[in-house]
Amino acid sequence: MSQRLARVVRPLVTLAGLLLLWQAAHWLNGERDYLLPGPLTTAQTAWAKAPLLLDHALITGAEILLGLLLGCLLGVVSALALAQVRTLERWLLPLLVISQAIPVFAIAPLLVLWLGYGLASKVAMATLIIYFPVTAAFLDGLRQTDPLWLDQARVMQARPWRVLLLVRLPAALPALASGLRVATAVAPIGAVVGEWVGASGGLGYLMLHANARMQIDLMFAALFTLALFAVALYWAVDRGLARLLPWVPDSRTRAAPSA
Amino acid sequence: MSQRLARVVRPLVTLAGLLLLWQAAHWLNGERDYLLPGPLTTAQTAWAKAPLLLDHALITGAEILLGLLLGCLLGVVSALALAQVRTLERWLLPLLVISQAIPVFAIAPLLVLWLGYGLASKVAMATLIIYFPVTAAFLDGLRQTDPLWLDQARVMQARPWRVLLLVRLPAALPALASGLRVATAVAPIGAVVGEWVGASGGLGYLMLHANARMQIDLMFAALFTLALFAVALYWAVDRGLARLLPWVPDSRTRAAPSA
Amino acid sequence: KPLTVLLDWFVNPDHGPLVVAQEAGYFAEAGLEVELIAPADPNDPPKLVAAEKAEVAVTYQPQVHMQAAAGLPLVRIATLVATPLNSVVVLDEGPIKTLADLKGRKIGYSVGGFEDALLGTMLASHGVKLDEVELINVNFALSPSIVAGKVDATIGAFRNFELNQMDINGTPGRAFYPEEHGVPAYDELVLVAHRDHLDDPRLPKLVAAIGRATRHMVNHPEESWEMFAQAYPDLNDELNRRAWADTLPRFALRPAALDTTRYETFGAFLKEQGLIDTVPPLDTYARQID
Amino acid sequence: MLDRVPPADPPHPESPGDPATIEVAGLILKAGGAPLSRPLRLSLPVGQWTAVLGPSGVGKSTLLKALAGLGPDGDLTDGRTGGLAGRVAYMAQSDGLLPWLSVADNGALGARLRGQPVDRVRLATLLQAVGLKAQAGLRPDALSGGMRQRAALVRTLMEDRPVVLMDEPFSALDPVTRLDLQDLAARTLAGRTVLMVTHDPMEALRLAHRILILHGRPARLDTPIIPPGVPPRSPTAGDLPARHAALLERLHHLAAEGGR
Amino acid sequence: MLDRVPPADPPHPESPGDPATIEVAGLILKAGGAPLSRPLRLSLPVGQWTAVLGPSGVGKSTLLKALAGLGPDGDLTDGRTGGLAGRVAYMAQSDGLLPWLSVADNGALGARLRGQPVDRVRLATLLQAVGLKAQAGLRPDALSGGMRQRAALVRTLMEDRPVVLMDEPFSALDPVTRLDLQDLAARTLAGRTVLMVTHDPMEALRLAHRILILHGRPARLDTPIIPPGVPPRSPTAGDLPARHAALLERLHHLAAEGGR
Ligand SMILES: Nc1ncnc2c1ncn2[C@@H]1O[C@H](COP(=O)(O)OP(=O)(O)OP(=O)(O)O)[C@@H](O)[C@H]1O
Ligand SMILES: Nc1ncnc2c1ncn2[C@@H]1O[C@H](COP(=O)(O)OP(=O)(O)OP(=O)(O)O)[C@@H](O)[C@H]1O
Ligand SMILES: [Mg+2]
Ligand SMILES: [Mg+2]
Repeated sequence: MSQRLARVVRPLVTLAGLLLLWQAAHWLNGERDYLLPGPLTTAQTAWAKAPLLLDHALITGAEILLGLLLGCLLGVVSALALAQVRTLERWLLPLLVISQAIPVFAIAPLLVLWLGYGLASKVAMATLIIYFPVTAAFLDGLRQTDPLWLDQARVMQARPWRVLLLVRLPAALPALASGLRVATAVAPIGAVVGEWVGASGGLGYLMLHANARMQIDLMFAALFTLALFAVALYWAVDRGLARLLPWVPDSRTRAAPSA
Repeated sequence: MSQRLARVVRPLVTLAGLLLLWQAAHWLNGERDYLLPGPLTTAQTAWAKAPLLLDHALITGAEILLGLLLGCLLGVVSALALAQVRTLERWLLPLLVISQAIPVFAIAPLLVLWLGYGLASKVAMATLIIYFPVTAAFLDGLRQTDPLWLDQARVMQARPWRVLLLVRLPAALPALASGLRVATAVAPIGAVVGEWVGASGGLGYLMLHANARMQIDLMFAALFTLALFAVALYWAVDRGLARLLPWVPDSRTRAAPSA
Repeated sequence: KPLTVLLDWFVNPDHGPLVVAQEAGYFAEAGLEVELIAPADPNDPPKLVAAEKAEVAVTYQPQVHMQAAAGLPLVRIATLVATPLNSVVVLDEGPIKTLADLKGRKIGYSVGGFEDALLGTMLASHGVKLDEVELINVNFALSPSIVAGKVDATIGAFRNFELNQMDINGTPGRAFYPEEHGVPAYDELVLVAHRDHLDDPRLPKLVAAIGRATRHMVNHPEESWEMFAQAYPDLNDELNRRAWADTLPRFALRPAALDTTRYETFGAFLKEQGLIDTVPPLDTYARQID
Repeated sequence: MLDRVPPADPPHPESPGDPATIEVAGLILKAGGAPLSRPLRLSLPVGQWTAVLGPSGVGKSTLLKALAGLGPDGDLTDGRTGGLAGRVAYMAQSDGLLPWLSVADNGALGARLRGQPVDRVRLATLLQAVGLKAQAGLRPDALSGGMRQRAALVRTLMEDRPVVLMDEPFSALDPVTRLDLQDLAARTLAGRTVLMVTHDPMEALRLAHRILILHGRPARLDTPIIPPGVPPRSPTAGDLPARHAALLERLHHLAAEGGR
Repeated sequence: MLDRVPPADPPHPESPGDPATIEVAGLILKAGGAPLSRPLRLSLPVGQWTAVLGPSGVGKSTLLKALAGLGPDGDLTDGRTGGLAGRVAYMAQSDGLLPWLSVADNGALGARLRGQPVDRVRLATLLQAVGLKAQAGLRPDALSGGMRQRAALVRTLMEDRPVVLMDEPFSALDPVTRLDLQDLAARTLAGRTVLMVTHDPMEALRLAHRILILHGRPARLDTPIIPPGVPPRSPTAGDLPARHAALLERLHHLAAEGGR
């Protein structure tokens, strides 16, 4: 099988496997559509409601991408600041940890009060969820710079910020990439949770509504759309990251000996 | 200030700073207790309801620890399996990504159906949330083993599983530690979300309940308890991890030159 | 094996008869061992009863129709609260004096499934169209959003609860009742059981015990409140006390009794509103078991 | 990094069909996709030391990796002695110590990776011999550069394989230690087939039965130099200084001729 | 890794108060908390090369790090020439190249870290001189061991500092390249104060004005050896071979006496 063909076929096979698994779960649940509709029912619903799903998917997609952008930006900046000013870390890290432990519903009223019911509050929620994995992973990476490199920079009379940008940051990029992967995977749920806070559109909103109206097939159609989006996004980010860090050894791209 | 004294004083100062921030947010919100009760009100409530909070905290604590244990175990095992069998990764990783995008309410009935109302369904939810950061970070680490080490092992006719356990695994421990830190930070919200799945106890249950009944001060007292737990847990795990990996350079423990 | 009753939501005064029947030992006297379980999502209990994971679920009459239309094998067997509790709430001192004033305003709601239908009908009775107001899903922050002035009105607030809450907060609200503005009356809280297990002999006993508890509550409001407050000490506060009193007159005195006309009318209403496609025969989803 | 070309070469003049010779023919070393060398023919007489000299970057390490089975074509065979897989010990140019293992555990790595019992006595003896007895429990980051190299040497000697490939194994050692360890290696590896990359002509002259020079671009092998006598030779005895000078001369000549 | 003891030492016999000498006194090298050496007194005549020889693990690299200001006490001062901070270039024993930068960018690192303009002409000249012109755009992982060392040398020479500390800078090079680069370093660093750790006595004799031997446990410095003539000396000319033999003899003697 040629490389190119494999690249097209593989995701399709994965998809087929996923659908089979789903169908199996459906059977195991006694084909009770109100608990877990089968893939066929869901596909029919998805097809019938495609325009509706697309509309809402666009909203959620925008939230996800904005949240990802903001969360990653904030995460990168925070990690840089925390890494550079050691005292900052001591005071701020607990705050970041706490921020992860706060359930949506507790701050939903506050979020809405401060940011209104528009895109902002959802993006804020997604950002909050995405933020931590990025910050934590990147900060870990920034801490683990090879001491020899730091020593060399010291002897070279390097400016602290330049050491950060030219040595510690690139050295931490593999760790950041790892954080970004996790962030990408949780971004969709971030946006959906944001839509709980109060929304008038989006896949999360659609799911909530469908659930309340017992339109479980529609809910799963929305969920499937979200899952597709999540996987596509993850795949794109994973690919992009691997390409951006050519000097990092990666067992996936390493040529195995043929013999 | 002696090292030991600093160690006691520092968290206290952090706490004080946090409380100040909280009070400031309270003022900024016009002291509207139904949005954000002040720390004082919350403290009074917490004091008055201390036994209640403790009861629920114990339940949630158990869920967090169990979820953390299970999630980390599963994550470590999955990452090892995915790293070892390259094909597995192609098929299973999309599933893991999808699992992260599923909101609780969509699968809550299924979870209850399969696992009942007891601890199991909550721990399952927490596990699901904790699982991914651990797997993703560890897998990233396992992929990035120094090629020289792998080459040496190959020449030594090493058994594949022993290479994994003796070379790739220890080499990936810093990455795993990073994933564990993120997992520790999200574990509390995992348990709280788990309590969404029909609970009769736990801080998440208490918060939801209090929120639904507009006992916002009680909700924030519970939230504060959860936050304390989260920070303590994170601190303990962070400390433990740093101690377990003495060969990893860490800028925090590196002696800075005095001059 | 205990009989599992899934509540619609966390324990609150709306569940009074169930709690009192449990605490006063009426269930036990009827030879029943009853377990009350509270979910976080009101949509789950019916599904779980349909999946035979529990015997009885507390749900809402409008939901019963939608469940039936979605093919869930559920049958309403008793009524707990016999009037609507849902209402449109505005600030008492706010600019909204009649529903007509809502034109062009923001209305917050918490997803329940049929708020738009309810509101559309209520507004229509005052000559306002649904697309002339802005509907915002405020989910977790129904009361805060109106108290903080983020929305001008909310729908989904319970008249026995959120009104008291706002009053205690010092920002009293005013309610417009759906059944007074064009919406057919319905039962807020009902009990459903699985269609295939209606012959379970415990079900009539359960309903009878609930009826006994309701009568006891009406006769002894103070004592029954004490019972509730003792069973759930964390609910022993001003708000729940007032909610208890306000809910008392709304409990169905004959829980088993089925008002077929009410169900048929409401089913037709939901179909007309486009919330369900079909109205199945009534006795497939609502029965009187005695 | 290497390619096999159909064996169109003439039979090797020096060991025609000698079963006691490991022969690899038509090796093309490759780096980053591009060929580094002409097709190489290499004969390693069994039980003897062969030293490889050559300018920096010419492809010596690449050659060693290829023989270790780490090239893009994997395992090499010469059709007579069978594949080299499982018969080779390899010491890379950088030490490759695992930073989380103690010096002793790094030494025992091979056995542990194969799931075999560790020969603790041999390990202790070797550690003692290279002067790392006191450091056996330290992690590599507490070692000096030369100590790390010695630890890597111990790990290689622990492997106990018929063919040993070593890439500049003594380059970070002071002359005294270096002589000691050369002797140790010569003793320990007596009877093995050894291929050693080195930059020190004197070292090559001391230890090797045959000296190969890899040079030029694309790289090719010069006619092998076979010093008289049996290694390890004394660095001061006999005509070694003269041979050293001649070898240096040859290296200079090749560098001047080949250009870098 | 080092400690300063109150300067109770007698004034140094060889350069009494000479302002053209960088002097550090009472240095106690430390490793892992334990002292590695007796209090050391070190004189580096300004503008001259000083070579440090000594057995593996004795503390040579630790000494260099201390002088570079990387010891636990940070910057060193001798009270006369002021602190060394900002006046030192340092080439560590391992190359320390940044894997994400090209060879050229690694060479330009110092200037970029200080936010200064990079002297592109000098960089190109140096890369050409060490034979890495063709590899200027490659990342370090595409280099051979010797090439990496040359890249690190370029980075160090780019620093243009009055004091240069180099830890075995030519250890991974073949003899021909080695001679070339020794000459290059000697030319480029003419007039600088250089301290170079090396394991090659011949290298020390070629390049250094003074040769120090660090030996023993705890380590101490032997009386400096001052070869006649001006470096760089030809390796074959004059009495260098004889001096080489004598120096080797001395190293053997110290090793036998001190024990490891
Ligand atoms: N990815 C790559 N792209 C281009 N050239 C490469 C790549 N990888 C290796 N090379 C080249 O291949 C050669 C590798 O040589 P090798 O490491 O075998 O040298 P060597 O003879 O061992 O040198 P040294 O004595 O310095 O260790 C070098 O010239 C190097 O530049
Ligand atoms: N953390 C530590 N614990 C114990 N000993 C240590 C530690 N770090 C370094 N050492 C010791 O300090 C010495 C370091 O020596 P250094 O690296 O200066 O040696 P060197 O003279 O440069 O040797 P080489 O020629 O091998 O490079 C070694 O003996 C080493 O074992
Ligand atoms: Mg090499
Ligand atoms: Mg050293």
